[in-house]
Amino acid sequence: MTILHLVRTSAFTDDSLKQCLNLIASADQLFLIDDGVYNIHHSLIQGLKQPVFFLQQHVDARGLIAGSQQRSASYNDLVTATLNAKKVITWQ
Amino acid sequence: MTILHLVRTSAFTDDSLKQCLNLIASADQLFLIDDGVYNIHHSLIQGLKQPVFFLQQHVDARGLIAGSQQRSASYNDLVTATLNAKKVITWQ
Amino acid sequence: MTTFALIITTPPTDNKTHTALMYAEAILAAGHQINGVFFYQDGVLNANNYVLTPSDEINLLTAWSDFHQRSATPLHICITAGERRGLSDNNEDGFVDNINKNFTISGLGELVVLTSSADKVVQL
Amino acid sequence: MTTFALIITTPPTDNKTHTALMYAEAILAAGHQINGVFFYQDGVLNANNYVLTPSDEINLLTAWSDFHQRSATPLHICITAGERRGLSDNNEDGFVDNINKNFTISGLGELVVLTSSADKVVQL
Amino acid sequence: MSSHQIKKYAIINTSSSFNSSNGKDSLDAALILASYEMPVSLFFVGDGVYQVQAQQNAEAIAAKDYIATFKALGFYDIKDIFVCQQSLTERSLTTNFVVASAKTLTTSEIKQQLLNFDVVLTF
Amino acid sequence: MSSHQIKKYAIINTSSSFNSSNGKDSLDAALILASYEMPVSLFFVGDGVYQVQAQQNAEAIAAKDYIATFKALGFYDIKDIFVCQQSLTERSLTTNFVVASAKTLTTSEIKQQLLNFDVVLTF
Repeated sequence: MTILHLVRTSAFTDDSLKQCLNLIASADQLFLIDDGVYNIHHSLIQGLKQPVFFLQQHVDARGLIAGSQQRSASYNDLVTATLNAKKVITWQ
Repeated sequence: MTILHLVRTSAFTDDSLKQCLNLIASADQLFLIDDGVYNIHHSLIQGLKQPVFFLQQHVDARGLIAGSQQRSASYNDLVTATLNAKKVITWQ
Repeated sequence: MTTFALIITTPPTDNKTHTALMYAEAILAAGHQINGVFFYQDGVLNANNYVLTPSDEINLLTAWSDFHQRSATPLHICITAGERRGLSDNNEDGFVDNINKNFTISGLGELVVLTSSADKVVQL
Repeated sequence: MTTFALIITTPPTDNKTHTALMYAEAILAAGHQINGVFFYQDGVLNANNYVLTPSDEINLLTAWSDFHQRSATPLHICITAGERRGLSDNNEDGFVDNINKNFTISGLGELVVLTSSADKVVQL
Repeated sequence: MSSHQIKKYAIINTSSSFNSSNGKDSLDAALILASYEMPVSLFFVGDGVYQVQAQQNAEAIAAKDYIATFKALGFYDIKDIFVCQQSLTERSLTTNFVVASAKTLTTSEIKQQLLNFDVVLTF
Repeated sequence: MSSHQIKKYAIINTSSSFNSSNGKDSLDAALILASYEMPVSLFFVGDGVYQVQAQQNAEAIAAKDYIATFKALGFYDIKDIFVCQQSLTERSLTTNFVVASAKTLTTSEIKQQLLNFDVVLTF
């Protein structure tokens, strides 16, 4: 069973994403929400082994265009991701 | 006349110091207060041309030991620095 | 059906709180249950009856109240955190209880009860 | 003598607010004058009469009130920011004015007046 | 106490659009300054550059659409809107701004600009 | 609703000592968990490592000295206090901790440790 990591802040401003990536295991999932979706264009997540999801509504609100490496998700997908993980760590 | 830059956050966590250093002029002053005093050991301020002051009480509270390159200051010194500057920019 | 406990630490002036509400709604919509939402730190401001928002903006107090009334999900506030931020259950001279009735006044012990009894714990 | 305007945006739960008070004290101790302190954003929580702090911790409401009474420095709060955070000057049913009397209820216009008339403006 | 006089204000925005109320609170301050006929220039640096991006949609997250007000800044005589080029580049952002009059400046140019103001506020 | 059961908690502290109330609020949560006999381990990463440094003096800034309570964690049966070695090194900090039982771990070791918990909270 894996850990779902929720990242809620921009890595251009603070170090939450960095702390998360220091501790994320290869079987874990990374889910970007709130200002965390700004990280879809941050160098830290390029080439990550773990799947990276982002909340589509939060990307839309910020006028961003996601790359093809990350996966669009809904709130329902976020609930499913929570159910599939053993536990959740929120980085905010 | 110069600008007094007050930095109140740790550059290990956020980018306020970085933003400040992007815009500080060579005649300006840098004054570290609150969590900004953690920056006395940050690589970004090593070798800066500008004088770097820190509030001694805030260093004491955090159990830090300042290096010799930065200058200890009191609240009264902070008032004096404000008087000597044309204006103040607070990075927080 | 899976049971959830949610911990919310952000104030109504922060859009992250709206995210937490949307997530809570999605949990129920998927057929699961939230044993309780625990408001801690600045999150307690969500329960403040005195908070006014302009009419063209979402009022999170109304939104949480509506959520509670539709779902019967318990909304707990940490009273110690509340007292530090202007919430009061006091009705003595100069005070009026300003904690919205859709919220339950609790202590940190409730955080333990909720998180230890739920299948999933999510901090938002 | 130099005149100052201070802008404070941090709540009483944040130690940065204590820094602002110490700085204000140092201005006066050096023989200068503060035309006014303007509390904006989360800073308005400093004026909330309902805020309770444990007896072994500094109470910033008491500290600001004392500062005002000793120095007659005007302490302004932005009422719009206040209303979003549970401050109210309303005494109608279910409300009691909870804005401490040592603070003046103001709008953002006061920010303009204070900062444009003072020799030095410092945001803390 | 002296009565107020005309001063030149710079407001430096370092916060993203919706994470805190900084963006909206900053804009409110800029508009009130302008209504008192104070010259106001707006700077967007760091994550502040996200605020001026076109295509934002506050309604998607039930946030107040203060971004739309940027388009009306000209009516308030706020004409100087400066966006940090370096911050845009770091974030892979374009100059597709919500307000047509926004100009990009290098950090050196912003540094020069800052000499012109009496008061600098940050949000 | 099921009644509560014993779960293993990890609390990850990422905030410095006094900038927000996170440090104190986290400790309050840890103590109450322990009083309900839940096993609790504390992790300090990023700026959180400042919290466990010796020689801090909260009184110098009129802050609540919650740091002193770290010394009493053993009485609450909180024995696992882990500090990120990498975060210490980045900040030029020593292992002169306020609580003698604190141990340094590498990020790989912390990653392994995290597998052992049912609930992880961050402050």
